[in-house]
Amino acid sequence: MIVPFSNVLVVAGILFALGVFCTVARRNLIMIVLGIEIMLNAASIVFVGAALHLDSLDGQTFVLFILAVAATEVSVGLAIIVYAFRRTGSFDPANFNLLR
Amino acid sequence: MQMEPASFPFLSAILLSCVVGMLTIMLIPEEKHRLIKQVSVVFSGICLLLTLYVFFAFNRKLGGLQFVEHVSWIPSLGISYFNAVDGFSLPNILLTGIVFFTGVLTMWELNTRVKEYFALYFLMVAGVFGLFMSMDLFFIFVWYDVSLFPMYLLIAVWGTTRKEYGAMKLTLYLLAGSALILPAIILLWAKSGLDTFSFVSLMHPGLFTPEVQKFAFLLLFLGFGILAAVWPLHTWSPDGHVAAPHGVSMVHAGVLMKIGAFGILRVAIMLCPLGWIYWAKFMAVLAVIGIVYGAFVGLMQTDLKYVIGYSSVSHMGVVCLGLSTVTVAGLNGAVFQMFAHGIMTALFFSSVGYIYDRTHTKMIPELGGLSRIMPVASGFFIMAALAGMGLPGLANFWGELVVFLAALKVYPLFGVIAVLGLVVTALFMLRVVQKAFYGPANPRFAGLQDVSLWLGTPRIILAAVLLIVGLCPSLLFNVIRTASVPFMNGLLR
Amino acid sequence: MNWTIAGPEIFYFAASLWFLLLSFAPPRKPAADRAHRREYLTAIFLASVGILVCLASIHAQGWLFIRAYSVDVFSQVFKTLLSLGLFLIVSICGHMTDIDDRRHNEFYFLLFVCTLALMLLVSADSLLSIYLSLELSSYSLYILVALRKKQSLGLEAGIKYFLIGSFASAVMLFGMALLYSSSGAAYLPAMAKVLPAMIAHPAVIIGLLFTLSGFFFKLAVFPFHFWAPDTYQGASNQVAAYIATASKVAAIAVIMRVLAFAGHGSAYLVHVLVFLSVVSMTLGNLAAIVQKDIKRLLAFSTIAHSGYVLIGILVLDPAGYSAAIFYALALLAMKFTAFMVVVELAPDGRNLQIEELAGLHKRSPIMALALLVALFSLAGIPPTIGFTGKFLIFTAAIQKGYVWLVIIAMINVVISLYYYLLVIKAAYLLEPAEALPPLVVSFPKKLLAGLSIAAIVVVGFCPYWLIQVAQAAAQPLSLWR
Amino acid sequence: MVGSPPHAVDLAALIAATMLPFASFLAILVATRGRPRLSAGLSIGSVTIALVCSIALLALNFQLAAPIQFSTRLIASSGLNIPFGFLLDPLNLLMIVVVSTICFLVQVYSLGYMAGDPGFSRYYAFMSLFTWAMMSLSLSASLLQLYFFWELVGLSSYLLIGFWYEKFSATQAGKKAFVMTRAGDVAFFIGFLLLFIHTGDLSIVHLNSRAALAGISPSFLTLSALLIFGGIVGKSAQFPLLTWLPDAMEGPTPVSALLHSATMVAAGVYLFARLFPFFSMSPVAMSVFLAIGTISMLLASTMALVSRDIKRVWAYSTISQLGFMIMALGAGGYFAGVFHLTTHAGFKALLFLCSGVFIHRYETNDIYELSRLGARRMLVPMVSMVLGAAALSGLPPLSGYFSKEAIMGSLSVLPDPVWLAAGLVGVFLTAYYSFRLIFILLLPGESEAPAGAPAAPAHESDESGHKFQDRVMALPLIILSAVTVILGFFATPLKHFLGASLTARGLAGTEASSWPHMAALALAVAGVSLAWIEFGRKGAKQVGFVDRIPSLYRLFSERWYIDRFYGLLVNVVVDRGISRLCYQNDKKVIDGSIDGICEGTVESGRVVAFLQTGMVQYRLLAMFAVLVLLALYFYY
Repeated sequence: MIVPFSNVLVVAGILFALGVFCTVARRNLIMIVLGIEIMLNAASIVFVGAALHLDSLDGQTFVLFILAVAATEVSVGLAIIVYAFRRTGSFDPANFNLLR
Repeated sequence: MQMEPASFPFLSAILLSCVVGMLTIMLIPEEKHRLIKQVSVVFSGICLLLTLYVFFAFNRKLGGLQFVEHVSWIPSLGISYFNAVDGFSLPNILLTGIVFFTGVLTMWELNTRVKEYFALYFLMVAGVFGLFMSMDLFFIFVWYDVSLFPMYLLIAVWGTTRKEYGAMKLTLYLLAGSALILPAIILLWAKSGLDTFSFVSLMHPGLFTPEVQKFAFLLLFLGFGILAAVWPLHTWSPDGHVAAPHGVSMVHAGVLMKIGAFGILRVAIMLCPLGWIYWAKFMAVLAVIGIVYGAFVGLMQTDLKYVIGYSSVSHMGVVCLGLSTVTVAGLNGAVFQMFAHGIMTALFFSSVGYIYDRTHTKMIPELGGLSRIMPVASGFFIMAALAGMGLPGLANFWGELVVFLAALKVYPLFGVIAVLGLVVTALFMLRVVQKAFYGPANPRFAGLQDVSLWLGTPRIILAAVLLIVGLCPSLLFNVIRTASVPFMNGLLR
Repeated sequence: MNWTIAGPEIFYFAASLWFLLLSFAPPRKPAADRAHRREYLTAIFLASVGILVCLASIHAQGWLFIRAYSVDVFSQVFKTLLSLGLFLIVSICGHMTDIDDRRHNEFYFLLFVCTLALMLLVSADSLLSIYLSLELSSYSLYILVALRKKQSLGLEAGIKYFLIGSFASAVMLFGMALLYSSSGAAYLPAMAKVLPAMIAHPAVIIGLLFTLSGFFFKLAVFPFHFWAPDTYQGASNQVAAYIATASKVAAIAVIMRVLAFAGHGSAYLVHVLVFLSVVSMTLGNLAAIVQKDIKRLLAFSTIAHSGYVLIGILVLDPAGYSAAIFYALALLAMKFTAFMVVVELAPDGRNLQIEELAGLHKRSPIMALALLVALFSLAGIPPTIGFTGKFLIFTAAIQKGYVWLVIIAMINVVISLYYYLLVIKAAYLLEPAEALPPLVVSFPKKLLAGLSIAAIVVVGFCPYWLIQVAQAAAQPLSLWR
Repeated sequence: MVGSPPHAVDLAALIAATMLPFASFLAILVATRGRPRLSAGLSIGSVTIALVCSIALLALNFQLAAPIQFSTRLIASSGLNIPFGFLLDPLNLLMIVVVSTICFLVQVYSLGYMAGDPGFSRYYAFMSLFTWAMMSLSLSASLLQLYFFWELVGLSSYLLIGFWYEKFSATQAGKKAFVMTRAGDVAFFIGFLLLFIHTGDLSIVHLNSRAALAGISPSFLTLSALLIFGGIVGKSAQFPLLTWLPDAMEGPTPVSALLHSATMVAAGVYLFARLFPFFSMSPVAMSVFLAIGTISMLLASTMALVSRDIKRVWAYSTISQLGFMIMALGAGGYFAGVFHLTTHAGFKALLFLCSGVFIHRYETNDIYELSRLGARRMLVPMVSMVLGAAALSGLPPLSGYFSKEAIMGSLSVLPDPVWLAAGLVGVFLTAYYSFRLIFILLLPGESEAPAGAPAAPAHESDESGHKFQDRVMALPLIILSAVTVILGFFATPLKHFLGASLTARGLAGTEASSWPHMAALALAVAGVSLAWIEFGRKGAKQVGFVDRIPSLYRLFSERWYIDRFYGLLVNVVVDRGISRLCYQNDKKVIDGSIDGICEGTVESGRVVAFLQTGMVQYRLLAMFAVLVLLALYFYY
């Protein structure tokens, strides 16, 4: 491997933290879904790095599947969010707070 | 502890008659009140006959466990449906049979939601019977809770003063008790290494280390103590008594508090003798406080049922004192007092029930002057009050005599305080009788007629039992002795 | 690789395809409810056939997809449980006014897909197959929740459920990545051999913790339980019933499988599990005390029950696993009965308040009795299946020495009895403001209620047969060590 | 020491004597509640049989060598063998004869007295209950059996005192009587339980034998003796617990005559005599008994000086005479005590029955009122009243003189002269207050109604019924007066009959010097003359020497403020103090704390539920934060 595996972990960790921060900080539903996408990519990086580090192909197959699932997740998520937008006219998660 | 298998499964027959009684009642349509009552009288009568047969067919000389029924239930955990009767449980089963039959008769004039009442009533008594018979720790706990949960509905739906609060408080208290008992039972099961819940195999000495015995005994004593109205944990029982309808408070005060004392005796004392010896003084202190405290607070009450509630707390203190003396006489006296107090409280509540149905008030100041109007009904109450004071010729005297005898020998100071409690009990019982029954005939109740023979039968039965047991106590002592003597000898070795 | 061992999965795949085709068909003009009946009957038929298929393949044994998907007694028992759960839920979807009539086919399609996904999850043996089946089931549930006719509630619940769900799955994925990278094996059996040695290594433990968080989300354990109250309240009654029963059972299965392989040897992990179970028990019970909406109350009680199940699992030995399996079945039966009564009382699918239960014992005694038995079983009062479940879990826990944990659990039982009694009080004691008409309950519903009461009480009283099934199911988990 | 083989006849008589009254009690209570005449017949029938049996038993076993004992084993559980049966012994025989005669006479008398009372059959039920309890008490073989009937006697006294339960004062007096005797019984209970623990056997014959008590330490012996004496103090209304007896006069007069003068209160003295050898083993206890006897004797006689109620005068005199008996027994005079008990039973019952006739006729208890209404004209009751009073004050020919002389003899034997002096003062006071009453009744007061017309209008109409009632009530009076006259001469044969079975300390010692008897007689005569001077003389102002000193008068009429003290004790200490404290503790402390815990959980539930709501992103943040914390926890 061109760089020790621990570095890959560090980068992925930072990226993961960024994803979490984006999910939590932004007041826009779509940005939350985006944040989750970032977290998924961070996991993919670790998988690819591990595959290389252990030189076994499992990691690679895992990433391919993650990409597919991420796509479905976004589609389902956006479907609900667009539906909510058409219904309430806003993306702000604050006003989706009726249930007591 | 030799066992003698039963020719015909009488014990399961008793349980079955309760359960079948409940099912048949549930099948009868709601509006046929009279039919429901007749069916429940028939079934409770069968139960009573069976218990009487078991009581008299019990072989006094052989002792040990009799009428044994053993069916393995969950082998992987070692749980078995194991019913048997010995000297300790026999008087209680007879007590339950009598109180059950008279309880059904007392509620003869009920007319709201009769079907549900008697169905739940049968279920509760089935639970009580089950607990007294079972020799398997798991089933003791299962029957304990089966008898507990109909209690909430019985009090909450048909209760009298402050019924929601009383019902909720009672159920949560008793369940908190079971929350202490279950871990202890499972701890004993786990620590025994025998992988069985059956009582006989768990009982041989030296099975548990002293620490386990002490810890388990404390848990069990507090758990069952809540039910036996031991001093600091007793506040549910007066509220529960007042809130419950009369039939229920008969079973509840008459029998359910005995489950607590019986549980302490059967599970705590017999399984963890070292714990018992270690905690005996603590038990004695609580018991004596209970006796004196119950009597003093009884003085202050203005509601008939509260007075009886606090007198039960004081009498259960006597039972607890008997148990805490770690002697044969103490055990004999405690079990005898359990029986005697059960019958007495049932008579109390049954007569209060009759008076409340007529006068619609339980407050003593409003009651005055009943003796002139209803001499027979008030006669029963006065007899119960006399029994409550421990008058010779009635059953309580012997129980208290033997317990105080044992207590004076082991804890002289506590014994003396407990005996002085008798004076205060006499004072508050007589004060109730004087205020409620004597005095000029009360104009408000002028029109009421005295108790008819049919309505009086439950009270007549209870009064007769009090008198018979009072005049020849050896009837019960011989039975109790068959269990207490071998147990204590086994303990001393 | 003979395909016969995947019988149930294939059947449910075909059934969901069938409903997909039905949903393509143009909506016919004649009275909508006649169409309702046809779809409902097909769903009932397919679900019952599904149970038979699962029962038939109970003894299937073997691996698919080169060891990524194991079929053994454990998975088959859970598949049968899931098919039973589906059948029960479909049976109460008789006259579902809460879902738009055009959506009924999609509703049944998504239900069958979610059950298929949960079945895959139960016998998934590699990280990848676990992840895929988990995501598939979650996505179908997100849509089911959002399908509710009353847009505002369903929508908000859907969004919350989706966001928390995807966040949890992202965290799980990251954990899986860590696990994979440090252990080098993607299959659980291979991992089981490697992990005990390096369990003390931080990356492994944190990886394992993050992986478990995905399953804790599914089971609604403490940190990941936030979705449960809103989703139960927001979703339609039938969907909430499905989430409460089927997805809980599958979650228990997958946590057990992962922990059986990877969980041994680390005291830290057990401490974390103990902490999570205690907090979720207490939190669930405390929050449930003040609830006014029945479904929200049932949601918090589910959180509490996940705490009890966790005790069974954290014992990490066959006794604990069999207790947890038995408790899963108990949960299925109790929750279903409770939700059945809720569905029956709110034909128009509205959220039922506790006060609206008033006078139930007069309106329909059978439903009142069902509610009574279900709630007492949830509280853990002896003659019921709930008590036997709790009892088995407590015996397993005390055998391992967790006495104080059991005492805390018992105190929680007492707190839980308080709010269950409040509901029973409402049903049996309170009189409705104005005299409500007696509830007309169709015969099949009465039969179903009677059967569920009988199941809870009879199994509670003589559970020996079921305990044997649970012990058999727990066998494969301990073979690997 | 157990007696010769039990004679079938004796056993049959004993069972008949005791069980028949109990059977009639049950029969009346259950069956013949409605028919008064039948229940009266049943009860009197059973009493007559009991009387006949006891006289037969006395005749049969007159020269009894050793006590005969029939006993069955009651509670045979280990360590608790309580014999339950009968003991035949000179003292017992004497006691059952006294009890059955007085019971018989009073029941006959109440036929007249209670005629027309709504609770007539209930009265006779309780009367036969009392007879059963008293007879069995006198015959009981063991202390436990004695305690068993001791409490039953207390119960029957409660029921009979509160017989007219409409009257609040009657029920109050009944309750007071029961609770006070109960306090005494509790001491007795502890006493004989301690005895049982140390000696293992409660049978009286065993306790009295010196050999059995050798093993016990003297201090323990004294303690148990004092405790048992507590029972006697309670039952025989001695010093600390004496105020219930005057209140017990609320009950019907025949009840007072039977229970609260002759038999029930004598049970305490009987117990003392019964365990005399046991008590005499601890000299310290005997001196304490002597002291208490003296105090209660003096106290009661002072109270009698000022009382205006005829029945209360005799009640106080009963307490003082009981005090005399206990002083005699305390001083070792076994025969004196027992003999005085018998004679006192006779003439005190006579006095009560006479006052009963007056009360029945004139419906008032006040002696001045009675004398104004001309009670003196009723010949038979007046003569027997004078006879009784004479016997009470110990004038020579009557039985009282002989028993008083025996007591003075036993007191003179004591080294310390103060007891004798107290005795003499007592004799003087007794003579004074009894004749004060007689002279008040005899002397025609100024505003007396015209002699001719019989004052009481009430009994005008039913002349025939009146006739029967008078004859029925007069009969017992005549018999009792005869007894009081003759009984004195039986002193010596009774002494041999009782003395033979006892080896008490120096009993048959030398005949004491004769001066105490002379002094006693002189004082008695002085007392009578003082009473004559103050009350009997034509122009007497009917004001006693005590009435002239108002502070002393108030002290005596307030029963030395003992009642005030007990009232204070019950109301303030028990009612307002302890039980209120316990009740508040029950409500505030225990209930409060537990309800507080419940509110706490519900409150925390509300807080936790509030935490659940809130924006999605806060939740995500919370989830992630908890995860990070758990991960960090790994490093500790």
